[in-house]
Parts: sequence; C-alpha cells; structure tokens
Amino acid sequence: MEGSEKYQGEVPAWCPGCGNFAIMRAFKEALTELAIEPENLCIVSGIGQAGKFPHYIRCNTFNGLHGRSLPVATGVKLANHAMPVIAVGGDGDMYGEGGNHLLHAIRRNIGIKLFVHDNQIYGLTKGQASPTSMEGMVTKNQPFGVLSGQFNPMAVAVALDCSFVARGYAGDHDHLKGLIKEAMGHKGFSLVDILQPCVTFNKVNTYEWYSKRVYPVGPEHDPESRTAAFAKALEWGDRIPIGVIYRNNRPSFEERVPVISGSCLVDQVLEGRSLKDKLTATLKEFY
Amino acid sequence: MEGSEKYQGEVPAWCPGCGNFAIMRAFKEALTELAIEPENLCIVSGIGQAGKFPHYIRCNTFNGLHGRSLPVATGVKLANHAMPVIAVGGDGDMYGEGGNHLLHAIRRNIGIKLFVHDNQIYGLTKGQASPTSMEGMVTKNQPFGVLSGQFNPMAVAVALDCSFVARGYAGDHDHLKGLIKEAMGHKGFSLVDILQPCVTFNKVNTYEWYSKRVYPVGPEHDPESRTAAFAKALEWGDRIPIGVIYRNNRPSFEERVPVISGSCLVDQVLEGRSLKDKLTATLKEFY
Amino acid sequence: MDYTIKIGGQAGQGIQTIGDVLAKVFSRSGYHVFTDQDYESRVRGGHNFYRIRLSDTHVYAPRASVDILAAFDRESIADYGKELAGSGIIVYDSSMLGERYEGPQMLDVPFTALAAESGAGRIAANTVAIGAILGMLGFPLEPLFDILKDGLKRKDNETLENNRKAAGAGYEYSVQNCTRCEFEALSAGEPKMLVGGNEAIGFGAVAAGCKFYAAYPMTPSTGIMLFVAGKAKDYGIIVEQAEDEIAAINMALGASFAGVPSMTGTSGGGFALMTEGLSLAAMTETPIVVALAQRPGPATGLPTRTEQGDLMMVLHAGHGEFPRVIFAPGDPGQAVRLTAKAFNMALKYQIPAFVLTDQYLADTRWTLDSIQIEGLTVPNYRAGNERLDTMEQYKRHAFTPDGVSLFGMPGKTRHLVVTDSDEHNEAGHLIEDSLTRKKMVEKRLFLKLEDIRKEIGPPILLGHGSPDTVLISWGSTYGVVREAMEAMPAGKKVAMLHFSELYPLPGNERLDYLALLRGAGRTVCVENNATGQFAGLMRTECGHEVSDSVLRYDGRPFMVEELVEELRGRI
Amino acid sequence: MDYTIKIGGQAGQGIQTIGDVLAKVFSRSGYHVFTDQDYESRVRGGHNFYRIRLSDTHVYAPRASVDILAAFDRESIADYGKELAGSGIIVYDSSMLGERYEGPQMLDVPFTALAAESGAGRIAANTVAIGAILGMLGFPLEPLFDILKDGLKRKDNETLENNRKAAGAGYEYSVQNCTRCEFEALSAGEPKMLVGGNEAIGFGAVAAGCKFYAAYPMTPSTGIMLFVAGKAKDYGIIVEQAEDEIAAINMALGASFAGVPSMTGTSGGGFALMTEGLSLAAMTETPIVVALAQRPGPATGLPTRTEQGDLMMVLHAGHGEFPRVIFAPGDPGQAVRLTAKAFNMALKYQIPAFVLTDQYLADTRWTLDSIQIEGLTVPNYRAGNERLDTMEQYKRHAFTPDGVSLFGMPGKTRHLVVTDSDEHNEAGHLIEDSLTRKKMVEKRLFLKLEDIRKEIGPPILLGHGSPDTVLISWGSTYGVVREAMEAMPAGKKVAMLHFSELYPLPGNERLDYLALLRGAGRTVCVENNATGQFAGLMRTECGHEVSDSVLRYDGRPFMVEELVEELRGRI
Ligand SMILES: Cc1ncc(C[n+]2csc(CCOP(=O)(O)OP(=O)(O)O)c2C)c(N)n1
Ligand SMILES: Cc1ncc(C[n+]2csc(CCOP(=O)(O)OP(=O)(O)O)c2C)c(N)n1
Ligand code: SF4
Ligand code: SF4
Ligand SMILES: [Mg+2]
Ligand SMILES: [Mg+2]
Repeated sequence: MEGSEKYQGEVPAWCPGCGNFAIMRAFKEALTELAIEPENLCIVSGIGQAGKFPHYIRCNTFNGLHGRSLPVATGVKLANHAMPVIAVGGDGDMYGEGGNHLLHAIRRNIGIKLFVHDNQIYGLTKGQASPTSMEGMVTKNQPFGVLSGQFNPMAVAVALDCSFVARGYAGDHDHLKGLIKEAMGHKGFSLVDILQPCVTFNKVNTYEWYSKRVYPVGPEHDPESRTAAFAKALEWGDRIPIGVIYRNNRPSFEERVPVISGSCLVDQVLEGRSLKDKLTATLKEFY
Repeated sequence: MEGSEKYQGEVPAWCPGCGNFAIMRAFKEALTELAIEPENLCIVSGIGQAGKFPHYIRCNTFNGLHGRSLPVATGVKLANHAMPVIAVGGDGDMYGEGGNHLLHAIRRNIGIKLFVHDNQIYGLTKGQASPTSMEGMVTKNQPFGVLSGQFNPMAVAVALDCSFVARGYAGDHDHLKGLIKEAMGHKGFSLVDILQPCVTFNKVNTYEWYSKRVYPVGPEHDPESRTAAFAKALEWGDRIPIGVIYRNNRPSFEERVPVISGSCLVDQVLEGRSLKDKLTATLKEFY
Repeated sequence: MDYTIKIGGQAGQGIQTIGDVLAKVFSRSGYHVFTDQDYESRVRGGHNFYRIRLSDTHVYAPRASVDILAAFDRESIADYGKELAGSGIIVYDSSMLGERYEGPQMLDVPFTALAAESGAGRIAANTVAIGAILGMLGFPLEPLFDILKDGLKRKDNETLENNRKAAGAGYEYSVQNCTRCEFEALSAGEPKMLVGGNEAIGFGAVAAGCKFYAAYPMTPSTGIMLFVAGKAKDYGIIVEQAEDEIAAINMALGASFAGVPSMTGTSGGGFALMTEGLSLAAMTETPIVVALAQRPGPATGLPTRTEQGDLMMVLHAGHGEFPRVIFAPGDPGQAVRLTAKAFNMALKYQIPAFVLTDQYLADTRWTLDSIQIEGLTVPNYRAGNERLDTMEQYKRHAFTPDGVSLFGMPGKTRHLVVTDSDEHNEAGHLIEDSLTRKKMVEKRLFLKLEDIRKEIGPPILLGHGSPDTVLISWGSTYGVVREAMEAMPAGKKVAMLHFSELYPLPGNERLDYLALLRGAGRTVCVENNATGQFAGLMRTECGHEVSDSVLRYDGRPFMVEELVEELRGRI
Repeated sequence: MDYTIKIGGQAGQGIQTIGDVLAKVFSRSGYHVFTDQDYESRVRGGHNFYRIRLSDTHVYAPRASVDILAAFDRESIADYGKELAGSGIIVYDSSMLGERYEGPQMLDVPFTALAAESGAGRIAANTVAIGAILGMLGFPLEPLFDILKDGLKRKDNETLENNRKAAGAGYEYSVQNCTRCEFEALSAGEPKMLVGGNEAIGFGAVAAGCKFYAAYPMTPSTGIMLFVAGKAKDYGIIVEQAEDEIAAINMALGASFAGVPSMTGTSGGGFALMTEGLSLAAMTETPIVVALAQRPGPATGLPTRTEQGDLMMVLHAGHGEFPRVIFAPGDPGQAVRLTAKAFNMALKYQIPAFVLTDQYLADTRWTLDSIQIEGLTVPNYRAGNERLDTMEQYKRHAFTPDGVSLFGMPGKTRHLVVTDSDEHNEAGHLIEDSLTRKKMVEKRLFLKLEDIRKEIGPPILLGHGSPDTVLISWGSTYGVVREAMEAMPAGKKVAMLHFSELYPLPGNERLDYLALLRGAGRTVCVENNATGQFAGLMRTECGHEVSDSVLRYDGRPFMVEELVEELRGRI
C-alpha cells in the first residue's frame, strides 16, 4: 500500500510462508490509514517469533523479556499517555509466561492495544505446546498429547470485562486490517487475538484448517452484551468466529489517575524553585 | 463438633473476630464428616493471613511462598494422587501474585481443592487493596481509591471451564461446610472463593455488608450450564450469590497422565536390576 | 542524660502510636531521639515492643538497658523486666493486666480508669499512659498538647479537651505516686526532625525527581511506597501497586524508558522475582533505582525481623554480566542522600542502582538537625527533543568513549528510540555477530564501570587516627558500631570504617582505607548475618582479609551493650 | 588422523541432520568424534554451521581449521573459506548455490541432480551430500546404509533403496572427481557411543532415579526436557511443561516434598525467575536438582550462543543464606556422572544442587567408550513408612548432629510432615523467637556444609608433575584447555586443573591443588566470560589470586588454535 513504506523496518527472520508476514502487512496498512507516524508510536514486545515484530516495523521499540511486555507497556503508557502504545507477543508470551499481567492489565483497562500472534504453538523454541494448543496435539515435549484444556483468551477477556475483545485471522487481510484499526481507535485496553498459522511447527492448525472454519461475526451479534459475548467466545471447533466479540465503555486507567489528568507525566518535570519549595514544605512534616 | 478435635493445630495468630476462624471451624467439621484423617491430607498454602491456615489444622503441610501454592500443590498431587491435596490462600496470594498459576491449574484440571479466603484486602501486610477490592476503596496505598476493575474469580473460572466453581461465605457456617464437602468430593480442580470479613482492615466489606447481600443460589440455577453459570457469576452488588456456580465433568489431569494410570508416582520407585536393565537398553541408543 | 523507654504489648494495643507520640514530644523538645521496633508477623496479639532512647547528645543505636518500661501486657514484664536498669521503673495498669506486681520498681497507674474519668473514654487509656510517662520524666506537657492537636485536626474541640485532661490525669498521677522517679530532664536544643528509615528513602526519591514508583507490598519495604504515595498528588508521581514484583520492575522500566525517573522497592523474596528484570534494565541500559529492605531469609523467613543477608544476592543478581551500584545507608540522613545519589548514578550511567537497607533501619526513627535539599536534586540527563531533533541520526545505544549513549525519549523527538533485551547494535536492533557483541559488552560493562568507580564516596572514618583495631561496618550497623567504638576502653587505639557506598568498593584516592586496614593489627567486621558477606566482598574486591568477624543472625539487631561486650573480649 | 568437517547453511536446510548422520557414521566406525554447532535464534534462514572433528585418538574440542567444508549457501564459502586447511576441500552444488566457484579446492557435486536421478527425489540431496563426503574421505558406505535403515524404520523399502542409491551416487561422484582428496581413513576401534551434553544430563537424571521433571522451554536447556520426556513412559517419570519457570521450580519442590526425586532445567533468564523458589527449597530443606544451561546475557542476550556468565548468579541466587552444590561438567561423561551426583547430594543433604553447563557443551556431541551405570544410581534417602511408623514422634526439621533430618513422605506414614517457608521449629511450624532461629540457621547452613565439603571431588590434574604454569578451567572449557595444554611447546612445564565440582571448592586433602598453584610461577584461568568469575571465586574461597586470565565474551566458544596462540604469548 502506498505510504506504508515508511514503516519498513529490518529484514524479518521468520520462515517463508509464516502467518506473521500477513499480519505485518495488515498492520502496516492499518497504521498508514490511521496516519500514525512511526516516531509517535511505541511498540513493546516480548520474546518469541511474534516478539521480533517491532524490529520489522519502524517505530519506537522496547523488545523486552518473554512474557513481560504488558507491564513494560503499562509503564510507558503511564509515563506518556499521549503516545499510542501497542503490545505484541505470541500465545506463549501472553497467555503462558505473561498470563498474570494480562489479567491485571485488563483490570486496569490501561489504554494499551494488545495483539497476540496466536499460532497455538511455541514457535521460536521449536514446537512445544502453548496454552492455546488444542487438546491431544502431540509434540516432542508432549509425547502423550496436550492434556490441559485449551486456553480461551476471548472468554477470559470477557469474564474480566475487557473493554475490547476481538479475534482476527492472518488469512483474512481486509478483515484483520479493519480490526486493527478498530482496536487502535478504542479507548482502554484492547485485546486482539490473531490466528496465525505456523507453517513449520503447527501441522494441525494450518491455513487450510483455519480457512475452513473462520467466519466473521455478523450484525446479529451484539458485542455490547456481555453474556452474548461470552456465548460467542465459547465457539471453537467447526466454526470459529472472527471480529469484535465484546466491547464496552469503561473509563481507561489513564483517565482515572488524577496525577495525569492535566498533562503527561513525562511533561511534568519539577525543577528548581518549585521543587525546592515543595521539599521544604515536606521537610516541615518531619518536625 | 465431636471428632473435630483431632484437627486441632497451633494457636491461631489471627485477630479476634476475623472471618478466618469461622472458615476454620467449618473446615474442620467438613473434614470430620468426610472422615479424612489428618495424616492422609495435605494442605499447601501461600503467605498471608490465610496462608497460616494449615498450621492451625493438623495435616501434612507445605506452607510455601506468597502466590505459589498451586504449583507446589500440583507437584504434590502428581507425585501422590491418592492423597487429597488442598490449596489455601488469600485473594492477594491467589489472584494477585499467583494469578498465572490459577489459570493454568484450572486448564490442567488437576485434582486440587482450592479455597480462597477472600477478604478483598491484603490483611497480613496491613491493608493495601487486593485484586478483589471494590473500585473506589481508599487505602493508604490507594489514596485516590482503587482504580482497577474488581477481579471476578467466579466469572474467570467459568471462562476457563473450571470443573467446580463455588462461592462461600464465612458468615454462613452450614452452607460453607456443605460447599467444602462438595468441593472435596468433586474430581478435578475445585475453586471455592470464600467471602471472609477482615475486621481490622476492610471497613467496607464487613459481616454486616456481606450478610445483607449474600443469598444461596436456588434450584432454579443450573450449575451445569456454562452460560447460566457465567450470568450467575456476574452478579455482585446488592445481591451476591453463594453456592455452586458451575460444575462439569472434565477428566482430571491425574486421570490423563499415562505414567500414573496404574499407581502413584511415589510408589513407582525403580531400583536394582529393573533400573539397570532399562539403563543398559537406553545406553544402546547412543550407538 | 540517656534514657531508654520501652513500651511493650500486643499488636493492636496502640503501642506504636504511643511510641510515635512520645518520640515526637522528645524530638520537638530538642532532644536526640532514637527509636526502634520489634513486632511479629501478625496484626493483633503476639508480643511487640517500641523502644525510645532519648538523650541530650547524639544517639545512634538501641541500648538494651531500660529506664522506663511501660507494660501493656504481662509478657512485657516477664520478658523485659530483667532489662530494667537499677534506677528503672515499670509503669503499668494493674486492672488492665489483671495482676498487681509488688516491688519498689513497680508503678501502677490506672490508665483505663483515669481515661474513663477524663471524659475521653477508655479509648484514651494510651493518652493517660503517655501523660504518665512524661510525668515520670518530669517533662512539660505542652509539646504533647500540640501534638494531640495536630493529630486530632479534624476532630472537635471537645475530644481534644478530653484528651488533654486524660494526659493531664496520667501526668499528675505519676508525679504524685512515683516517689522513686529520679529522672532529670536536661535542657535541650532546637526542635529536631524525626525521620524513619523508609521515610528517608521516600524523601530522597522525591527530592531526586522520582516520577514513577511501582511495587508490590512487602514488609519491611512497604513504608517507602506509602510515603511516596502520600506525596503523589503534591509532586506529580504515579505510584502503582503492581500485581506482582515482576510487573513492578517491568513497569518501572517501561516508565523509565519513556522518560521519567523510576523506582521500585521490595524485600529479598520480592527482589528474587525481579532479578530477570534487573538483567533487562542492564541490557536495555534503562535506569532504575531499587530499594531493597532486607529481612531474614531464606524464603519467607522472619518477615518482621532484621538481617543483612542479601548483599551477595544483590551484588550478583540477574543473569549475565553488567555493572550496578549498591548503597547501604547507615542512618536516615545517609538514606536520604544515598537514595538521591542512587537516582543520579542510575540516570547518569543508565544502570540499576540499589539502596540496601533492612527491617532494623526501616523501622528506626532518628532525630536530624536538618536535611540539605541542595545536594539532592538530580540533573535532567534525558536528551530533550530540541537537542535530538537537530541531530541527523540518533541511535539509542551508540558507541561513545565513556559507554553512555544519549537517552532519547520515545514520542518526544523525530527520531526513533529502539532497544532490545537481545544483544543489539547501536540502533537497538537485534544482532547475532560476535564483533558487535564484544563491543557492546565493553560499552556496557568496562567503559562505564571505570567512571562509576570514581564517583563512589570513601567510607566514613571515625575514631583513632592510627588505630590498632579497625571496626568495619556497612549499612545499618553504622550506629551500633559507632557507639560501641566510643565505648571501648580509653587506652585502646580503635577506629571504625563505615561503608555505605559499597559497590563498587570506593577507591583509595580520597581515603586510603586499605593502608589503614593493613596498618591495623586487627580488623573486625560487624555484620548482621551468618556468613560475613561484606568481609567476603572485601576479600574479593580489594584483597583484604579481615582478622575477625562479629556476626549476629538470629533476626535481631545488635544492642550497644552486647557489641561492646563482644568487642571487649576480642580487642 | 584428525579431520574437521564443517557443514554450513541456513536453518531449515537440514544441515543438522547431515551432521548427525555423519557423526554417527564415524562413531559407529570406532573413531573419536567431536561435534559442535553454531546457529541463530530463528527457525529458517540465517546462517548456521555444524562442525565435526574426527580422529583416531581422543578429541576434546573444536578446531577452527577445516578440512572439508560442505557449503549449502554462499555465505558458508564467503565466511568459512578462509578457515580451509592447505589440503582442504570445499564441496558444494553449484546449481543449489547459483554460482560456480573456480579453484583447485572447490569440488562441485550436483547434490540435487544426483538426488533426482536416484529416484529418491530432490529431497534426498542431503543424502547425496553425505555420500559425497564419505567418498572424499574414502570411508566405506555400509555404516551409512545401516543408519539410513534405522532412521527410516517405519518407511518402505523402496525409499530406503532410493536413498542408498542417492548416497552411492554422491559417493561415486566425489571418488571420481575429487582428484585432490588425499584424506586417509586410518583403521579405528570398536563402535563408540555418541553423546550430547543435554542428553548426558538427561541420562544422568534418569539413572539417578529422577521421577519428576518440570520446566519451561528455554534454549539451550530444552534438550534435557526432551530427552527425559522421551523416557517418561519407559521409566515412569512425569515431565510437565509448566506455565512459567516459577511454576516449574515450585512444582518440582511439591513433588520432591511428596517423596519423588525432582528436577528442573532452564537457562539464565528462566533461572532468574526461579531464585525465590530456590530460597524456598533451602528453607524447607526440600531436595532439588537444577540444570542451568548458560547463554550470553544480560536479559535475552544471544539465545543460541554460549557464555559462562552465570556462575556468580547461581552461587548467590536466592535471598538469605543457605548451602548449595554446584557442578559444572566439562564433557558429556562428566555430565552423566555429575548429574547423578547432584541428585545424590540434593537428596542426602536436602539442599539444592546445580548442574551448570552452557550452549556450547549442550550442543556438542562427544564419543564415549562406555558409561558405567554402577556409580550412578542413588540410594533411597526417604524414610519409609515402616521406619517412621515405629517412631513415637516425627519432626520434619528435627535437630540432629549433622543437620540432616529424616525425610518423611506425607501420606505415607501415621505422622504428619510439616514444613514452612517461614522460619520454623523442628516440627515445621512457624516461630518468631531468636533462639530457634539461630539454631535453624546453624542446622541448615553450618552443620550441613561441613559434611558436604568432604564429598566434593578434587579437580582433574593433567600435564606436568611440577609445573611452572597451571592452566585453570571449569565447566565447558575443559576440552579446549586440555588440547591447548597438550599443544604447548615441549620445554614448558605446563599442567592444567579442571574444576567440575566447583562449589563448595574441593578441599586440599585428596589433591593439594593450592600447593600446586602456589608452586607454579604462573596460573592462568581460562573462562568464557568477561569478568573472570571463577578466578573471583578462587580469590574469595581459597585466597588464590590467578596471575592471568584468558577471557572470551563474544558469545562464541574458544577454538583450540586460538587458545594455543593466546597461551603461547603468555607462557
Ligand atoms: C523467561 C524465559 N523463558 C523462556 C524463554 C524461551 N522462549 C523464547 S520464545 C518462547 C516461546 C515462544 O512461543 P510464543 O510466545 O507462542 O511465540 P512464537 O514464537 O510462537 O511467536 C520461549 C519459551 C525465554 N526467552 N525467557
Ligand atoms: C513475593 C512476596 N511478595 C510480597 C510478600 C508480602 N506479603 C505477604 S502476605 C501479602 C498479601 C496478603 O494478602 P492476601 O493474600 O489477600 O492474604 P490475607 O493476609 O488477606 O489473608 C503480601 C503482599 C511476600 N511474602 N512475598
Ligand atoms: S516457526 Fe512458525 S511462527 Fe516461527 S517464523 Fe516459522 S512459521 Fe512463523
Ligand atoms: S488483619 Fe484481617 S484477615 Fe488478618 S487476621 Fe486480622 S481480621 Fe483476619
Ligand atoms: Mg506461539
Ligand atoms: Mg486477603
């Protein structure tokens, strides 16, 4: 797409055919259409194939630890809430190692846009099961097949009253681009779980497998109804809904922190006289 | 109750009037009625007022780290699945520090019975907000009031297809005792969130506050329906349901691990000849 | 004049409030005050004490010998009675304890009855007790009235008046009945500040410009967060209680990356969880200050007790090799200064900096004459957009002669700010080649360390000019070692070296302490741990082998008398 | 005879399979083989190599000089061409690389075309390449056919036959066309085992009776979990992939508490997350074995490269003070033995024990003549119910002369097994008093450490009997230092000390290495890190100051030639 060249980053180290390429393309186009300049955008990521994402998109980047992108992104957002902050990671990153942060980022409703590249496998570490791997999937590390229930990020997010909950699919470019734009436009915490074929390690959930099953939720679905959303979120199997599952209007965390109601924290540097006067007053309290 | 003296442990260090005493009494009575002998029971706990619980009940005890009782309990259960294993902790312990383990213990459906003493506050560290503290609650550490959404353990557990999800109330002895027994009898992972007044630090959610609101779910509620359970789980405010919110029959983790289908891991010690023969065979694979 | 007042009772009886009020009376009256606390890991019950030492000259540590024991439970009398000085008095309320004690040292004051009579109700029994103690000491009551007024600000005049009456009643009662009380209150100086260890760290942070504090509650560090939270509005600071310690340090790193000075605080167990994040700070060269208040481990250990057991952990925490700075203040004054300095070092060198204390120091309060604000404020090391925007290109991790790259703020310049937990090139993008790797190690580690070393202040040297014996202390043992040194027999040539800036160890340029140590026949390291961790650090870092260690590892701090005795046997 | 074959190409091209098959051909043929690998943190593409050294005598390390370079991409030729020995040959397929290279050292073999012709399809190009390499060496093809047969077990005879043809075609082609090939295959001994670093740890664990392995995948440790998972069914072991490393160590502790020998494995970053759990192991005296495969840090660092940068972290990880044992094997044989010994130490003393390796060792494969099973099995230290049931009372943490209390299994006796992360009494219940605290510290730390020390084996001493120069190595540098030492000029009196049981440092009873070090004019410590961590450990623990360090910290292992050169300059 014209205009998207400015997001051109490093050369991706993904496998040829990896679903991440499609996601990246949709992403760049969405950014282009939203007219977000690279230098005004910050992407925080974890470790995994998906975690390399911000290196391949020109933007401010904090590529942190496996599983820890949400707290870092929270810090960034609180320090400079005028800047769009995106978190990107894999299913292992966000639902495995980083599961606790997901719960609490949603509770805060901090205005981070989270995109999970959900390939239902640990890609970078070469094919172990992830929380979203389907029951029974056999890997070298799960010789008896996956015994745990499959993690359902949509249902959990709805249960947490997450303010924007959606599922995309790497194989449906236009739909995905639309979702990304919608998520970016939403105030508060947004979770977009993106089904992403891993052509190397996930031989179950392939392009073909997904393509046969995914369908866009239609207008009959009311994403503002929490119970309807929950029912929709439970769909998985022969038919897998993509689109906005749930949405609400909870005030965002950054709106609610009184300290930054006037201006961004990073712009509130106290120096010289004003700092000294305050300190002198504080010292009095010690008497 | 007669027979419950054998569970008499150390002298509790809780505040007089603390809801934990009521929970303990219900607990001992439930154990008595279930005829579980102290030496056949193992309780794993974290750190907090609730974490001290197993010291006050005679039983095998692993009082571990803040937030980490579920993984410890998982290890215990996998090593000796014939032994009833209980995990106990506070709302901070289980939903804050330990949130990730809760997600994944539920996914595994490991046969641990989890009792959360939910006082909606950090008791032992003297009154900071917990994940279940209600929005707006002011504490020394939350001078602007709690800004995050209240964690709803019932809804999240239903979203995770937890195999037994219930809420109890320290102030309703018979009901609570019944729930504990039911949870203990359930195969698979059981979560019982117990509303527990903290008379010292939580001045909002008091005995009076809870007593006015709680009501036992009636027979009209179908705990086997996941969507009905979700709707019930969302109730909080003027009316708070107690009782079994959700229940299913997922096979437990320990049933599904082939290695222990015959006998407990702890009884499968390989020694002498049989070990040596196996090792010799394995060595051949290196050629 | 050097009196110790010990207030003993159960948690929930309000002995901390009594102690705080009394200490404030004394500090406002211009005395030198030192307080410490001992409590169990529970909220009600158990057995606690609050100890106040007051004097007309400097005091730096607790003494075991008690002059006034205020007993709010029987255990206090049973456990602490033996600590009573020859002229000491035990004050208590026989109706409260359900027992009358006989003996010349016992003063039975009906706290509860007098409170009820005063009109303030039984709840004012503690106020009666405070009045009674002041009466025993022969102190004026006015400072107390002022404090009661401050404390009751929002309450009505009647309550205040009743409380005054209660205090007065206790005062009168003891003045009349304590015939053996022979304390004399020497005249004192100007009002002094009374500052606790945690408050001091909090103040140092605020003064240094801390804008973001994320932490998870953990005794004994929670007080730092509470202090900063109390100042959040006034100074414009975000204080966020994270879901766990891992989140806490990562949030602080995110905020720091975005451009604001950030901090976290915890105790050993919480810090153990942060160590991966510490390594992240190092790799991304993101400044961070970590306050670590030690308590006895391993694991949960003794949550409300004290130990200096985590020095080695802090020194080596985090995988991989990277520089760090560790400060361990010996008193609240040092805590203020070194916390601010920690911010300075962290921001200037883009490294993690530690303030290492312990429960003992965190829960002590000391009088200070003043705190100099000037030395505390920290320059703005961030590269503003004006500066960056004029540059043709910007690389977050550019190689420079001193290893420090310009710290750009994302979203505040036309350039991109890119960093990575993987090994990266100057631009912050991940690399695999060995050459870049090597240069980056040298940049982060060797180049910076050289300059950092130069900024480390020398140890504090006190005592004899050319000593035979040098006592070595670090962190919170400063006060007790100082008092013990001063109490050594006159003929002995004893000095002490206190290390509060302890990693990297200071050079010998400003104070040739190595020569001093070599010159002394005996060097004794006093540590509140079992393995002599600082002695080990000295051995590794400067090759000095201490001749002797005095170690305490039962979760309690050293007492002056105990240390004096211990040292007398060895010197 | 000492040849090095290097196979270079992109991830996904199958160079690892080629290397594995070739190595197996050689080891089965009775040669001594050493392989190592170099790869990027990606799944496809990038630039990797697999290196095989084979010889008729022992080989312990990689040599940079290459005899046969099999190039599957152009970078291989560009990057490794310069490493080619004088008589070396580069074998490649010009159609695959899209380029023909001229020169006497180039051998263009049409891998793909020959594969297509063979009937096995283009997919068999790698088989052709293997055949070609064997042809260049003048090796027989039969061992390869056996291996192909094993590998294709479940496939049909036709595929096997086609693959044989493919290999044969490559073989013939190079025999005919490689006129400059003058390798000579000396006759070798009996078939040997070929064992990798991770497999060796896995085997040692299984042999020691490991019943529970919980971990979270992390390069370069994942191979251990995969090995054990592969044996789970046969040996009755539960292998659980935890949700994170914190869960992993806590699960292992739970299983261990319940009575089964347990283990976890990870790399530096994952271990950082486990450190709180480590401290828990110590406080509850729950045995655990932790395998830590190091990679370059800080933070994510270089995930697929090597470094010995985490020794100090492992030594001091976890808050509070407690004993631990650290073993750092130098080769797979040591890895087997020391992993089993780690179980023995952990279970006997109820402490955490470490097996510390790194990516280099994890990804190397070595030939071994045999593995003695006898020394590996570990006695059952758990107190069975028969024994406990006859006791009147049982206390999990009872004080004993050697600090070790009976390890009862919960649910397996009429007694209760109680433990606590808080400081506790003998019965395992939490306490607050100082006396019990002190005794417990002494029990856990001092008493045990004394016996533990006695079990630590001496370093391996090789080389000259009364050396002028002693080379010091630890962990994975064993092999390269050994080869370098053997290559030192004849006149020099050089010895080497290899430490694989390194904490606590061995005593001097069995081998007076301190005297040896003191006697030598020069002691040189060779480490794969930037700060000389083991040299620091020696300074702290036994006061020996090494005179020189050779450090490499670019994420790559030492090469024999490089180290020889480096040492020549210093000796
Ligand atoms: C603390 C820690 N544990 C483990 C790892 C190793 N690791 C790197 S990526 C990864 C999982 C990758 O899976 P996922 O998050 O789903 O990302 P993907 O590669 O599939 O995109 C793991 C376990 C790590 N880097 N850090
Ligand atoms: C890793 C770690 N972080 C923090 C603490 C301090 N801590 C002890 S109990 C507790 C919270 C208590 O709240 P909750 O879990 O709700 O239990 P309660 O006391 O209310 O029963 C905290 C934060 C700790 N022990 N360990
Ligand atoms: S391994 Fe899978 S997820 Fe990773 S780059 Fe390759 S195809 Fe994509
Ligand atoms: S603080 Fe609250 S929860 Fe803790 S013991 Fe007291 S009343 Fe119970
Ligand atoms: Mg994935
Ligand atoms: Mg609580």
